[in-house]
Amino acid sequence: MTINIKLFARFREQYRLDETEVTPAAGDAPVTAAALWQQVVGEPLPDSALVAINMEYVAPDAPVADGDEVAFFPPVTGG
Amino acid sequence: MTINIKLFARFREQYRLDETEVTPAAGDAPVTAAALWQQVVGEPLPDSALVAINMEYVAPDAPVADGDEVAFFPPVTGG
Amino acid sequence: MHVEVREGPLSPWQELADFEAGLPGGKSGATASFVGSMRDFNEGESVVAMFLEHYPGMTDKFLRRIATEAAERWPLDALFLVHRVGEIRPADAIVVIGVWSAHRRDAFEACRYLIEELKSRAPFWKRETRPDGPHWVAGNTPG
Amino acid sequence: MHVEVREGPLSPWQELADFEAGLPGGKSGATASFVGSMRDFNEGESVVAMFLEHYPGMTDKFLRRIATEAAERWPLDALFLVHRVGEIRPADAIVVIGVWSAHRRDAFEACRYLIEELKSRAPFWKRETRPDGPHWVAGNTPG
Repeated sequence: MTINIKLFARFREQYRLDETEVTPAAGDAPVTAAALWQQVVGEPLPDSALVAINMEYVAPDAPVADGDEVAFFPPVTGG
Repeated sequence: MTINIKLFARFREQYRLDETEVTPAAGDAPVTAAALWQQVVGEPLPDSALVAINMEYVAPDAPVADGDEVAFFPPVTGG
Repeated sequence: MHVEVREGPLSPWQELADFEAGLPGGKSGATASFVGSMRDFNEGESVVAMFLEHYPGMTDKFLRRIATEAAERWPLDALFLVHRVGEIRPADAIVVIGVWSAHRRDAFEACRYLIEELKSRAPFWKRETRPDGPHWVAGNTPG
Repeated sequence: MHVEVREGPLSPWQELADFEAGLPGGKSGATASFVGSMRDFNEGESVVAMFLEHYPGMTDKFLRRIATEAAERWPLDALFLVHRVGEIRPADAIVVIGVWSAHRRDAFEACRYLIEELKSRAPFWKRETRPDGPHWVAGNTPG
């Protein structure tokens, strides 16, 4: 199972990570977006983080599936 | 005492009156805008009528003074 | 602040652009605008022409007052308000309002305030020409 | 309906005029618009430049979704929404929204809905350049 991870804006700079592929750690529990963040970044997902799977907003504990694109980003500031 | 009366839009057409000068009927009571309408038009002021004295909105029972311009018009429909 | 009662054509977007070109740039983060245009139908009937009557003197005074009130009530950087009178044709702009502010809430609220005050209290009256003749419009719909 | 994420200049009034020229005239009585522009200050500090990052794919999809939602929720005749990305200079327009409807309440509410949804949820991030260097803007103010 391979997941494509993307970080944007301040997260990308702070964690020095733009985009990466990750294979979730083996285990019985369903793989969640927040668990992938912990695995890739090495610390818990910030409370303010927004999460999208395949370009749709999801909750941090949403399950991910093989081939998904999982994006993490700070609060948005457009407009 | 001379008052300048103006009617606008539907009122002007309906009562065939654009602008006129009127001397209020003699009496002890203060002269009101509504009383002037009754005197000039010969019927009570319609409930929906708007009244302005010297280009400021007033209530129909507002007193008028010598030289005032008193305007009567239907609900407004600009914009 | 520009407030005008105009007998003659109105090009809302061009005039908003021209007015904005005269403002100091970089100050206003938010601009809310409203354009009211003549529809070619009303209450299910086609409207082929319109005449907009006003009360010279009072109309201008009233528009200036609501513009001043809006500028007192909200922190605005600039305000543009032009309303036409006289002969209007279908699809013509009748009124244009533009409000510049640092913040969008203030811009939106002031713009909405201006058009609601104008629609409910400014001395303008529309006489529509429909296929069966002229009709005074009875009243504006609430906002 | 025109929805666009654009890397390049934006002339809000000209583009609203051009878009409107392609609509059938006489249908829409009310047009509400909003223009968001870059201010040359933020939190009391001067801002000399800005970079607007987005999430290619998701940003466009999100803007199309809120435009579709607005068109389902209010009876609209037309909708125009362009948001810039990339390098922005002070006083530049960042976003322009125009909503055409028969009635002003629908036009205002849909326009306000679009900018509030965009500000709170559309994947854009502003990095401001201030005299002491670049800063990611922390969050938008509520509308």
